[in-house]
Amino acid sequence: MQRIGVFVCWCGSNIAGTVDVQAVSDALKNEPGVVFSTNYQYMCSQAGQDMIIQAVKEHNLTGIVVCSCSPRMHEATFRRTAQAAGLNPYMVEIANIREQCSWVHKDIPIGTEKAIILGKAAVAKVNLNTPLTPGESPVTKRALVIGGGIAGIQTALDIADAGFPVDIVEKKPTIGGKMAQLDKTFPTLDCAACILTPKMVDVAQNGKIRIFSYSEVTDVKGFVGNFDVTIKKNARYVKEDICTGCGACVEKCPMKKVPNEFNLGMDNRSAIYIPFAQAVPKVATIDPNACNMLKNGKCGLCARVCAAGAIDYTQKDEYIEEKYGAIVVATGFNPISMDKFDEFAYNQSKDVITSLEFERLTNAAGPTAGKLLRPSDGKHPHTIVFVQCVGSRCDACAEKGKEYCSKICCMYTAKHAMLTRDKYPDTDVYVFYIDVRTPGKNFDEFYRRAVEEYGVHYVKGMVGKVVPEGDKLKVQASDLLSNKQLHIDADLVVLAAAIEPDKSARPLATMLTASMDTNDFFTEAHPKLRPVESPTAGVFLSGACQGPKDIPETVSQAGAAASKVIGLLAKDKLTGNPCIAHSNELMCNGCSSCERVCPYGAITYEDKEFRMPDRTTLVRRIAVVNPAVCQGCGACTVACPSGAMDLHGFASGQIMAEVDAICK
Amino acid sequence: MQMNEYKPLIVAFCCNWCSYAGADLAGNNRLNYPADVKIIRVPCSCRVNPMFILRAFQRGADGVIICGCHPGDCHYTSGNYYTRRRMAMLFSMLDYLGIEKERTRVEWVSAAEGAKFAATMNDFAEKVAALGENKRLEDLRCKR
Amino acid sequence: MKVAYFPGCTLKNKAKQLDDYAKKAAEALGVTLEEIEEWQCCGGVFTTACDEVATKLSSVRDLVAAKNKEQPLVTVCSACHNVIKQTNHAMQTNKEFADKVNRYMGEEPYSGETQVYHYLELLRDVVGFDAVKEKVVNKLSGKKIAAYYGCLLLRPNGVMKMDDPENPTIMEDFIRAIGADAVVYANRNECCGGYIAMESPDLAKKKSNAVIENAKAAGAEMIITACPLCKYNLIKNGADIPVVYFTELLAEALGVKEDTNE
Amino acid sequence: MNNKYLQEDLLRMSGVNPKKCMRCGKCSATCPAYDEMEYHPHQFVSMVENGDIEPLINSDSLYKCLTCFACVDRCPRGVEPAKLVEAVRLAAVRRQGANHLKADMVPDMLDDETPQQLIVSAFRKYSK
Repeated sequence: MQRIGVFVCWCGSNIAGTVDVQAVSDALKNEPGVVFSTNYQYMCSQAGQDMIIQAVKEHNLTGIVVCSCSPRMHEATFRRTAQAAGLNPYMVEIANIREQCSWVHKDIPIGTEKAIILGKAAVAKVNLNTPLTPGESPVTKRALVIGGGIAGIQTALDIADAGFPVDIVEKKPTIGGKMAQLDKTFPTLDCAACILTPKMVDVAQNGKIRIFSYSEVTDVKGFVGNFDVTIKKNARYVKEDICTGCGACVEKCPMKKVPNEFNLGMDNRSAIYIPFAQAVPKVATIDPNACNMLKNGKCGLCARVCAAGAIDYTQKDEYIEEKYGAIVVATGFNPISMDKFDEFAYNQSKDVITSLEFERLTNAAGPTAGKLLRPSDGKHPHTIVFVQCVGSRCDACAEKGKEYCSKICCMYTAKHAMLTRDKYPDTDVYVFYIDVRTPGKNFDEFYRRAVEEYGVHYVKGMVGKVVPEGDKLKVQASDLLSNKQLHIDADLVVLAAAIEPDKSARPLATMLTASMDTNDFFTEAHPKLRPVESPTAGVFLSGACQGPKDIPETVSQAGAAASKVIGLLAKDKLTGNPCIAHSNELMCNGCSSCERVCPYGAITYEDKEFRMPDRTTLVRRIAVVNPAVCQGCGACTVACPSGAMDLHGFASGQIMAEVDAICK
Repeated sequence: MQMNEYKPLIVAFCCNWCSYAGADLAGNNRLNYPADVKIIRVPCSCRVNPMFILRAFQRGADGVIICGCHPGDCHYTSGNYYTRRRMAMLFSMLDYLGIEKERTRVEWVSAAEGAKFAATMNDFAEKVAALGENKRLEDLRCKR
Repeated sequence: MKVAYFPGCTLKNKAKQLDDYAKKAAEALGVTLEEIEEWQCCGGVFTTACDEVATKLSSVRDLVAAKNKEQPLVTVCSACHNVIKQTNHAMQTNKEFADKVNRYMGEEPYSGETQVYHYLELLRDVVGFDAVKEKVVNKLSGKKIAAYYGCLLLRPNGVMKMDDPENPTIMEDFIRAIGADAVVYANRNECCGGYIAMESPDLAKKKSNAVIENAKAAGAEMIITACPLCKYNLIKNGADIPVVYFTELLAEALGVKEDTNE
Repeated sequence: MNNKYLQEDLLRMSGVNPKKCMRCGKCSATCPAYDEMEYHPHQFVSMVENGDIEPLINSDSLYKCLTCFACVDRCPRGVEPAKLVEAVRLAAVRRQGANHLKADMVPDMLDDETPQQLIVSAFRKYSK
């Protein structure tokens, strides 16, 4: 029989205002097992906690019920108190008489009656509590970063800086991500390459960092501190360790008409290629869909010109298995397809482009060597129309686009407009906006400069239709403030396409059992207090995979994710959650029902010898729960037909006792 | 007029990660719902054994509601899908036990949906109150 | 194969060619268009207000007639097609409206069971453009033809679901199937002015001109349409290239155009 | 002021929820009849939302909408302004003696090629 102490908290007037606390402590005094009952103004205060410790000692208590605020608030506090009093911390139960009673009811008799019932349920549960000890598991001191854009790079550098080894997995042939494609960055207009490429070099030269480029994660098993990850290194048909990146093969490759992804298809590359001059690792890659040698065995020129002998047409995909203690997701974003917005004629004219394509057109390393020229005829455009919010902020019932604001478009459009006016003052630049959103340091000042100093025409309204005719783009738009419909003959139309998470994110989330929102952005453990952690322990979020972000935000989040990873890897052992499933081997009949429903694969089977009453032995198949893997959801307890499976902390008997107490 | 005096007894199973937090949020925002609703915390809605629900009815509960995370948002990835299937199964058989289906419900309430929690409880309490007292597993076929 | 056919008022009058060629060409492709008996005018335009019941009854009667024949209903005129498809959609999705309508209908209630095809959809989804291509005897090679969709064929997309409303291809595919070159231009889904021609001929002129100029700038030598009103507006407002019904070209390509006169 | 009832009536008839509008003006940007209108599609949405309906009912703009549904298809918020314009037009022509197009006006508007469809549609749009 337990000896239970009941402690009713007033929470100032938060509880005492609607609940007669004296009546509650008096009523609970008579419950089975209760040997002591009291109330106090602030149970969570030092004095309140001392009162509990005192009572435990005086009355030899074995269990504690605290009637107070939500267990989400102070369960951990009172468990520490119990521990300080020499009790097992899991002998504490909380009756939530604030959030779920005093705050939602106004009438004192009603509130008091409900508080008593909730208290009785907690007492009934504690009567069946057993001391629990959390398990411990070791931590593999190595981190995995998935995605090699600026988010992944920063996270990896910060983790490596703290002395832990890090691997970066990047599906493209080079790290760098979207930032490598940008020209200048707002609001300071530093050149993206000038601030990114030194970081890429740092990554390459850091002894703690390994880069798996042209690779992807294909399987994740395990749990926090102990992930087993399979990485597929796609065959690039070039020996990475031998290739010097001299580029002779690229020059000689006869197949030169492959659309260049890095320039978004606005120019061509060869079948063997290095994405850009500052690529890391700077090694060539053969595109198997374009290479004649790989397709039909006719060519082999690159192998002949390679002085280092790095070309290997027989290379196969390679699978690498590695253990990690923490995983950081940094899979980034992409602009959405413009197919459903062809009123802007993106598919009908080469001179209607997306903002990312505009970045390449103004980039010195881009297809036009930095000169702003129209893709159709290579002429300098004199009138440019920028359209904001293409595919962002759409209602779900419009059945196209995204519901969220893509966040970065207002600022990069201001940047594009400003840079255009700066370089080509003879150009007329129109920006059609719904709202200009500039909540960042020096952001609004930047936008105002575009308007006031650079003379960009900002028009409140939207473009309705773009009609390519001759060499012009006839833009029909509204100017809401002057209540006019505008007709502009433009030379170039730039669409600020909404951004969406990379397509690889969804299957990755499934592998990691990390949750996602309806837009396929990863969800954070808490939107305000745990913004860089996924609800899945050991999985962290960095950059735009969690939501649209600009570079400064991405870098700060990347650093935050790194610090969380370092905090985890610095530990030698992790304490688990003791509220996990366990199987009664005498009742288990080895039917596998529990194994099938377990989302974590925590249940395995083993053959165990049982001694029978007649002294024979019987080998039976029974379920065994891996305490380090089980997360304690309880799915198996319901699936178990024989009732062998139960959950510590939320045992069937305990929940039934609560039901009985409530329904009395 | 006795009907007015009658207060239903409602047991709500709430998952720790979404619905229990949603109930806390309803409290934080001081959103009223009937005191007849008593919440039992479970780690996941899939921890709710159909047996618990039958036990509640047997002991005189007038309504039982199970609240979990929205489909796809389960903290344990797939627990609420099990709940959905198990409860659909259980609810379809309740009539045979003499318990009206309307006395049970599964509802998805996220940690951010305090208002939804309160509204759900108000609505459910109203519906259960309209059904009157639970006949405690009385066989409906014997009624006439 | 036999299908129910709804010609519409104008096809029995000012647009007889559209009707005749449609039937002949379909016959050549192995589809018989069976005119539903005592069909009633569709009403010309669909009134989007949900409390407009009487104006939609005639369309429902036509749909019910096709249902009774157990055939899909085919229309040629864009306007009729738009009205009938939207009415059918309302019968499927708006229960309150359907109940009201069914009170006028008597007999068994109708809830949008009839499949409605535009003639072009019939060519694409039932006959198949490849089959059309095989049956072509007079290839219209080298002819640069611009398809004019107007608004009614494509919009509202949620109901019409015929093609991509902003960059449609069904008529271009049709043009290619009969051996000609399709001219793509952005204004092909912009309005010609429609019924505004009655009251504000100037506005209709402006809108029609924008279509014609855009098509010509893209190199069109001819414009095809499925709508008598579009054709009227384009011709009246100074189209200096031929504007013809698509069925006429189809009949010509299939070699069944002769002996179709008045 | 019985605008409240009129407003409710319009919203019910059209099925439009003007509160969804985010004031981007794409409806007016895409409207082919914009220049002929006194009140433009986006104004229909905001004025009906504000209960400022009488000016719309008395405006000639009602008879300029081509019902081409461009605003319906292109609205990023799914507001469907054309349906609202139609509802206001119906509210106007349903008033007694308010038919915008009368039969005796028609003969002057015709020529030899006028398709029936034109007359039928115009009557549907302008008269009750």
